This record gives sequence, structure tokens and C-alpha cells, in this order.
Amino acid sequence: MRSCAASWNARERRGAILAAGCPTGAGTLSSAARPNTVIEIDGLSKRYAREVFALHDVTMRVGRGEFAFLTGPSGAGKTTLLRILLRQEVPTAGRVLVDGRDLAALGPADVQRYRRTLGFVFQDFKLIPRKTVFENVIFALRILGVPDVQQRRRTFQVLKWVGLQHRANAFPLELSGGEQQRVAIARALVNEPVLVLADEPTGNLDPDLALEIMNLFREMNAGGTTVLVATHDRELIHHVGRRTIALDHGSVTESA
Amino acid sequence: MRSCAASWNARERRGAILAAGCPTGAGTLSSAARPNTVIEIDGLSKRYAREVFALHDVTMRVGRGEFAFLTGPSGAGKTTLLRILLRQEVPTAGRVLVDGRDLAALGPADVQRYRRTLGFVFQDFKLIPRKTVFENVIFALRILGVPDVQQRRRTFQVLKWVGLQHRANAFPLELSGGEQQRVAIARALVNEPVLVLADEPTGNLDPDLALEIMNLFREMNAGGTTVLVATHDRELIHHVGRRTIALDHGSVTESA
Amino acid sequence: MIAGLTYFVTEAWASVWRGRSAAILSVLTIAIAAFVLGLFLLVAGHVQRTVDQWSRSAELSVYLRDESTDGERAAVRNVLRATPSVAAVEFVSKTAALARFRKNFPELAPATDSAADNPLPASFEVRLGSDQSAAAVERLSARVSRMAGVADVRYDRRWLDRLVSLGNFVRWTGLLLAGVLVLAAALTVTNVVRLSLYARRDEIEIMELVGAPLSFIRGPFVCEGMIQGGLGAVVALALLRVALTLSAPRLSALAAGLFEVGRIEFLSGLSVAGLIVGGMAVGCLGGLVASRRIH
Amino acid sequence: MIAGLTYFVTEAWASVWRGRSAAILSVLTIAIAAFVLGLFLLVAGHVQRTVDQWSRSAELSVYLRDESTDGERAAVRNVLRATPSVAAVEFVSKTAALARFRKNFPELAPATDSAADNPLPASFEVRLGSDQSAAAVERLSARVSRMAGVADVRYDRRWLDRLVSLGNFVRWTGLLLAGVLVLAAALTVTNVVRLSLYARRDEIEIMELVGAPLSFIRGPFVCEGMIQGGLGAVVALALLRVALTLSAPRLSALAAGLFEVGRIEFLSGLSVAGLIVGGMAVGCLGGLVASRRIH
Ligand SMILES: Nc1ncnc2c1ncn2[C@@H]1O[C@H](COP(=O)(O)OP(=O)(O)OP(=O)(O)O)[C@@H](O)[C@H]1O
Ligand SMILES: Nc1ncnc2c1ncn2[C@@H]1O[C@H](COP(=O)(O)OP(=O)(O)OP(=O)(O)O)[C@@H](O)[C@H]1O
Ligand SMILES: [Mg+2]
Ligand SMILES: [Mg+2]
Repeated sequence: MRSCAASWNARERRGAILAAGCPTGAGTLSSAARPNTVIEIDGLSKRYAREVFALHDVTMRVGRGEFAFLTGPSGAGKTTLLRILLRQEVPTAGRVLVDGRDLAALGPADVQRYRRTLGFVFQDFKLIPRKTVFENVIFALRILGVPDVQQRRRTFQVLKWVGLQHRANAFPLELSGGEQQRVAIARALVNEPVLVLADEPTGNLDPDLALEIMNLFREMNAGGTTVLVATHDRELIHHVGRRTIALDHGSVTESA
Repeated sequence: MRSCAASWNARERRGAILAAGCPTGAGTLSSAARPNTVIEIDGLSKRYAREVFALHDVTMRVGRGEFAFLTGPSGAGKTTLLRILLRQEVPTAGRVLVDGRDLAALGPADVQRYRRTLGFVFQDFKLIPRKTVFENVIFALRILGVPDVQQRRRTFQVLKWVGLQHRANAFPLELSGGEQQRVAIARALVNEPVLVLADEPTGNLDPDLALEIMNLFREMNAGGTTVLVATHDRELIHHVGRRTIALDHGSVTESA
Repeated sequence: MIAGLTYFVTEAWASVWRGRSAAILSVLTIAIAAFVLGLFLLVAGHVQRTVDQWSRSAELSVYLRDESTDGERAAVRNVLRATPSVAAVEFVSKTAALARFRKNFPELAPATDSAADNPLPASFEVRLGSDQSAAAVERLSARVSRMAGVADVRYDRRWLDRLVSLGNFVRWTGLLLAGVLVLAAALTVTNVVRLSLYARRDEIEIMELVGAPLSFIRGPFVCEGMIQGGLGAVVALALLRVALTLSAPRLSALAAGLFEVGRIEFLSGLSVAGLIVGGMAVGCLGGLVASRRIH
Repeated sequence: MIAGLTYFVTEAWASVWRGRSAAILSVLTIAIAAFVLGLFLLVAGHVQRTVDQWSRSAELSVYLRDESTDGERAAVRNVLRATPSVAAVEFVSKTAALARFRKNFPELAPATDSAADNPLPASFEVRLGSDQSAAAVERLSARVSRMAGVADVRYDRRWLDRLVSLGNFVRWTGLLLAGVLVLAAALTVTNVVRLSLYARRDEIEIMELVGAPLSFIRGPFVCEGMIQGGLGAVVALALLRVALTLSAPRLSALAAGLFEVGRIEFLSGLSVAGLIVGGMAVGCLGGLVASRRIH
């Protein structure tokens, strides 16, 4: 395992104990022969009831092990695109393949299994208010059927990464906005997903912390995980310097 | 009334109809002889049950008609400070005066009346999910007892300012993150408050839109409204170029 | 004031309407409580009336000595008449008593024919009112039997006791059941309103943070409780009416044997109004209790 | 499997515990439904038993001709014995009848003394079983009265009809009430679980988005329903027991007049077990129905 202490220097200045270890990345599931493109979207359109199109004829690819940003102004369709990838929304038209699987062909049980292989950071965090930080994060492991001891070890590790292990027993409503966002990130990473989809994961974080979180994603990515991050933060994109897919009014305007 | 079309150019590029009029600012209530300092905080501390201090011995002033930023890393205490100013939280120690009123001395009915004179943008938006965008915004006017026709006119006006009048009949959950944030801003401005407190009001907006919203606050400010905005966005602070109060670990570290 | 009321009602109605399926369930639950209460009132009313009728047919016989004077007889009659639990007093002369005996026991007619004199005494047949207690009848009997000219006082004590007890039993358990059911209805409404409040706690918190007056927040919930309670009662009454109509043929057969009227009657207008107003009051209370949680 | 069950129970219990006040309210509501049901079972059981006892004391008298032969009498007795609704048959000879008459009507003793021969007929006194219908008794009476050696058949038709009707009435409305109450309990549980589900719809949505299996999401709700239903039944039974003990003196006085046993008895072990299991089943059903909404 590589050392990943370097990226945590900024955190250590804040006094959090973060030397626990680095993300290991790479999926534990889907070990079959995998295609080289993880996300394959063709002619995707999405229209919400009677309203205008949130997405219109979007075609894009994200390769295995790639790290890409999704940008665009408010209401461009970033969240809609990510939700379709989570199978939270169903497209009006077009085809979406993830890891070679056609999302339209998944039955209810398949959808559950598929979602368990993903890591998703929601724009509005989506933490369970009646569960503590620790319970919120460990839940994603529990449904995987991981042995109990391992569940707890891994959960503490991930909470350390995001600098929140001292808040493990707090309830989400007792956290600051940025802390909640970091819990959401911890939950997305705890199951060592093959694909991480993050919707504005640093909107409530200060620039230093945002960069640290991005480094966390980079570490995951270096371990083989594919990462797609929707963000407005030009500075951050500039700093990280990876491929950017720009949306506007539901269409791809730039895909460099 | 001054023309405020200049600040809306960027919006017009997006196609929204925004020429409706400019914010008029200045409170409709509290017409008594007013002190020159709107916010006066002395030795304020806040400790949540058994936990460490979220705020520690904070002393600061915000003058009438001032526009100030509140910054600091995640968990620094920004939201806590603003919530104390809304009387949503009660301080552990210290004195808080707003417009000369000691917040500790307010009875339940006074708190209601006091809150109605404020404009507050919550970090997590706090929109009522069962009400449409329009109903969410008009509600703040209805409790003021403003005549019906005026309520509707003013609501449409404010929704135009934030570029959302075409989404007036949508429910909050049918909006993108940035759109929800703008509804929250519209609600804060609709009652022409004397004091606007905004918690990370542009965290979900792209830089262009963020700047436009800041211009909206500036217009309000030019009309006499005092504005205090908590934000992480250094670029934005830099662009707007106003006084900045920095918090870290619950203490004021900088107040230029 | 009117504007405020309109606001409450519209808000409450919107809340009921938007949460339709939950509202339907809760109205149904309340309706069932009201239905059981109504059904119970109906049954208890009829049983009570039946027992009353049966009791009324219970009689007390005051046998007079052959040698009693007219004055003594008048005194006895006056005492009986003056007793509140006595509904009617009828004099049966020696001759009338013999005639009745012959009619009732034709096998014995020859025996009484052959007898020289009439062995049957004259008597007062006393019909008792429906509100007599066994103890009162016993007191009356003891008092009259000590009077001059009275040979004996008889009544079918076993039957009377039974009927009075049955009447008391029905009344007593009826009160208990009715009380419990009203409590159940109130609890149901409280529960429903509380849970709907719980489901909307974010909304309430937001209203508070925006500075809405308490009445603005509570009003709709109180109103919602009233609407649900009233609707529940109306639904219950409608159901009861339909149930009664549908089961009329069956019930009539049963009723024929039981009630002298021979048919089941619906609740009185007063009971109907009482149930509806009661439903609304209980709903209102539920809403108030539930929204007390808001500080 | 065991791990899953433990998860459901812990989750359900945590849910009940965290939402204590709501859970208490809903358990109380269910308890009241169960309480009413239990109380009703208790009352109906006692009324039914009383009516049965009363009915059992209803008798049919078959008067025999003085000139009837022993063979004819044996034939009548056999017919009576062979009839299912007949509980017991007793022969009363002419001499026994006269003795009883003298005892019952002492005033008339001189009259019967003076008569040369005994005017009273011999008879079979028939005690009827508790399950007889008025029609069956009528058929029996018609059949026997046409037999050789029978002079007349008499029974107090009015009373018998009344008692049979009352028995039917209690049974019938009892069934109806019980059905409605079970429905009410089921609705209450559904309602409560549904609303608690509604209050946690965000949580459920999140679980779905994280890929939790359906059983993981539904299990706790079904379990919660069962816990609430079971607790409700237990609370109801405890309340009923306490209520009975507290009102024992009052009730005994009432019961003395009504029931031959002279005391009120608690529900049978079977009824108790039935109520608890029923409560849990109904709760489980409520949880299932409520959580069906999750797709
Ligand atoms: N459930 C819905 N029903 C109707 N319209 C919706 C719904 N969800 C999103 N929309 C609309 O679709 C468009 C795209 O929304 P989306 O959330 O994808 O934007 P976004 O790029 O994520 O914006 P932001 O940066 O503000 O989060 C918006 O105009 C929004 O109002
Ligand atoms: N209700 C609460 N109970 C306990 N602790 C709380 C509560 N609310 C906030 N805190 C803690 O107080 C500290 C300050 O929180 P606050 O929300 O004020 O931070 P912030 O500056 O707004 O951060 P952010 O930029 O992430 O929103 C944090 O450590 C947080 O965990
Ligand atoms: Mg979005
Ligand atoms: Mg904050």
C-alpha cells in the first residue's frame, strides 16, 4: 500500500487524527471481464412531467479509472444526470450502460445490488436523522453483509479520513453543514465502490477542506475507482486539473 | 427609485425576465429612534450539551447599513452565530443586542415579531415541502398581514429577481439545488427586512449566479438594509470586497 | 378574524386533501369508534326499553282479608297510589278473582264449583313503574303487609330481581363502554393529529423560524382534528343507517320476539346531532392536545 | 436469518423507543380497542350464559289423560327422550301434582280438600336444552299433543320466545361488534404504522437509494406493528383485570341477581391467549399493509 500521508498535512494542522491509512479503492464486486468504459450514455433525454427537458440528447463516456468533473450553471441538469446513473430516475429516452449493464434492464433486486456497488454523495446529503453519524455510515456496510468487526473498523477508518471520528455519536442535526457533507462523503466511500458519483460534494466546505476531500477522491481514483464529480467550483476544477464535462440547459456543451 | 438594471445583465443573457424593479430595502417596522450599531455582540459563548464550545467569547459589531461577510472553516461556528441572532439558539453566556433590543429579554410573542423583521437564508434552505415555491415565499408576507393583492405582486417581483418566476408552481423537491437556494433567498427578501442574515447563500450556485445574488444583496444594502453573509467563497468575498469577520474554532480571528 | 378562520380551514382542508390516504384511514378509524358507539347506543337503548317493558309487566298482588272494611281498603289504595314506583293499581274483587281462576285452570273448575263459598280473596293488583329498585318494592311490600285489612302481599321476587339487575347491568356496562369508546375516539384523533404533526415537524419548525404566530401554526391542526372527527361521525352514522337498512329483515324477526314495538328504530335526532358534535369536539380536543407540543 | 431477525427487532424496538410518546399513544389506542373487545367478550359471555340458564329453566308440560295406558305413557316418554332439544324428562303423578298444587296455593287447599277425587292430571315435566329454537319446541309440542293418551301440552311460549330471541340478539350483535372492533384495531395499527412510515419516508427513501434490500426496510415496520399490537393487547388485558378487581364488589351485587354462579369470572386462558396473539397478528398485518406502499 502506498503512503498517502502527504495529502493529509493540511488536516493535521487542524488537529484531527488522520494518519489511519489510505483509501484502498477498487470494487469488491463485479469481478467479471469488464469493458473499458464504465459509463456509456447515448442520446439520453429526461423530461419531468409536462415540464421542459432537464436533459436533452446527452451522449458521453467515462472510461474505467477515469476522474471527471461535471459542471454547468444552476439547473443545467447535473443532478438529474447523476440520479439517472443511480437509477433514482428513469430516462425519457436514450440508453445508459454502467459497467456494461443496461440500467433500463435491471429488475428491483438488481437495482438494489447495483446501488450497493456505487458510492453516491447527494447534494442534499440524505443522512438518516434518527441515526448517529456512525450508524449512518455503517449502514452501507451492513447491507453488504460484511462481518461485524470489519464493519466497525472500516467505518472508523473512513470517518477518520473525513476528519469526523470525534463526532461519531452525534446525530446529523447536531452537525454543521460541512460536517454533514463529510458524513455523506464517508458513507459513499465506506463500501469501497467501483464507481463514485458525487453531487456538489464540497459546496459547504471551505476551500482547504474542499481540496483535501478532492485528494481523497484522487486517492480512491489512483486505486482504480472511477470518479465523477458534479461541481460549480472552478477553482477546485482548476486545482485538480482533470477532464471536465460541461452541461447547460440539459445539453453537453463541452467535453474536454 | 434608482435603476438597477445594470446588475441584471448576466441574468438576461440566461433568458429570464428580470427587469421587474429593484429591491427597495429598509425596514417597514422598528421606526423608533435607532442606534447606530445594528448587531452588538459581547462575550458571546455557545456550548451544545456536554460538547466543546461552538462559540467562545465572541465580541463584534455590525453597523447600520453595513455589508459584512462572516468566514471560517467548516465547523467554525458561523451557523451557530447566525442562529443565535435569529433567536433559534440561546447563548450559554454573553449579550446579544439587535437594533438595540436584548435578544435574551424577548418573550415568545416578541420573538415572533422580531423574526418577522428579519430576512434569513438558511444553509439547508428550510423550504416547506408541501407548499409550492410561490406559497413558500408568500407565507412570509401573509404573517405580516399585508393586503392580498400586494402580497401577490411583491412575491412575483422577488421571484423574478432570483430568476424563478417560471417555477412558481413547482414544489421544492422538483427544483435543482441552486433553484431551491434561490427560493430561500427570495423568501428572505420578500418582507423588505431591516437586517438580512444569510448562511452560505451561494453554496449551490455557479460563480456567475452567485455574483448576481450578491449584487441583489448589495442593492438591498444600498437601500439601507444591513447585510451579514456567512460564506466560504473567497473568490466571492474578493469580488464584492466588503468587510470580513473571520471565525475559527468558535473565536473571532480577524475582523477587518 | 374571518380571514384567519378561512386560512385555518383552507390549510386544514389542504392538509387533509394532500394527505388523502392517511386522512381516509384516520377518518375511517374514527368512524369505526363512532360506529361502535352508535351501535352500542342503539343496542343499549333497545335492551333498556325491553327490560323496562318487561319490568312494567311485573306485578305486586296485595291480598285483602274478607273482613276488611271499605275504609281499610281505601287506605291501602291511597298508600299504593302515593308510592312513586307504582304505575297503576287495579282492584280485583272476590268474584273477579274466581272467574279468572276458572279461566286459568279449567281442570280445577269442578273443584271450585263444588265448594260452597268462594275461597279466593279480593286483591289490589299493582303494576310497578320501570324505575323501581328491588329494595323499594320490598319496602313497599313490608309496609303494606302491616296495614289493617291486608292478608298478604306477593310478588315474583326472583323475576323482578333479575329484570332490575339486567337493567342495571346494561346501563352500567353501557356507561363504561361508552366512556371507553369516547376515550378511544379522542385518543385516535390525538394520535392521528399528533402523527400528522410529527410528519410535518420540519414545516412547523420553519413556520416558527419565519416568525409565524402560534395561532397560525396551531389553528390548522385543531381545524384538521375537527374536520376528521366530524367526518368520522358522519361516516359512522351513514354506515349505521345502511347496516340497519340492510339487516332490517333479519333484525325485525329478532325484534318481534323481544320488543313490543316489534321493529328496530334508528337513533334519535338528538343522538345523531350529539354524535356529530361530539366527534367534532373530540377532534378539536385531539388537535389542541396534539399541537400543545409546539412551544 | 437470525441476524436479520435481530436487526428487525432491534430496529423496531429502537423506533418504538425513540418515538416513545407516539408509540405510547398508539399502544394505548390499540389497548382500548382490545379492552372494549375483551370487555365485550366478558359481558357477552355472561349474558349468554345467563340466558342459557334462564332458558334451561323453561319447561314444557305434557298433561296425560287419566285413562291413558302405561304403554301410551312409555311411548310419549320415548318420543320426548329421543328429541335432541329435550334436556330432561320428569314424571309427575296425579298425587304429586295435587301435593305441589296445595303447596303453591295454600289459600285453595280447603277447596281441593273438599273435592271427592283428585282433579289434577298426571304429567311429564320436560326441561328443554339451551339450544332449542322456538320453532322446534312448537313442532315437538304439536307432535306430542297428537299422541294417544295426551290431554294437553303447555309451555310458557311468551317467555321462551323472549329468551331465545334475547340469546340470538346478544350472539348476533356480539359477532357484529366483535368484527367491527377487530377491524378497528387493524385499522388503528395500519394507521399508526403508516403514519410512522410517512414520518420516516425520507429515511426509507435513503435506505432505498443506498441499495438496502426490501426486507431490510419493511421488516422493522412489520415488527413494530407486531410489538404495538401485542403490547396493546397485554395492556388491555391488564386494564380489564384491574377494572374487574376494582369493581368486583359492585359487580357481585349485580351478578347475584343475574347469574346463578353469583360472581363475575375473568376471560378464559384461551380468550386471553387469543387476544394477545390476535393483537400481534393484527399488528403484523397492519405493518405489512402499511409498508406495502414501498415499491
Ligand atoms: N422532480 C422534478 N420535477 C420537475 N422538475 C425537476 C425535478 N427535478 C429537477 N427538475 C428541473 O430540472 C432541471 C435540472 O435540474 P437539476 O437538479 O438536474 O439541475 P442541476 O444542474 O443539478 O442544478 P444545481 O446546480 O442548481 O443543483 C431544473 O430546471 C429543475 O427545476
Ligand atoms: N445542535 C447541535 N448539537 C451539538 N453540536 C452542534 C450542534 N450544532 C452545531 N454543533 C457543533 O458546533 C460546531 C459549530 O457548528 P456550526 O454549524 O456553527 O459551524 P459552521 O461554521 O456553520 O460550519 P459549516 O461551514 O460547516 O456550516 C460544530 O462542531 C458542530 O458540530
Ligand atoms: Mg444539482
Ligand atoms: Mg454552517
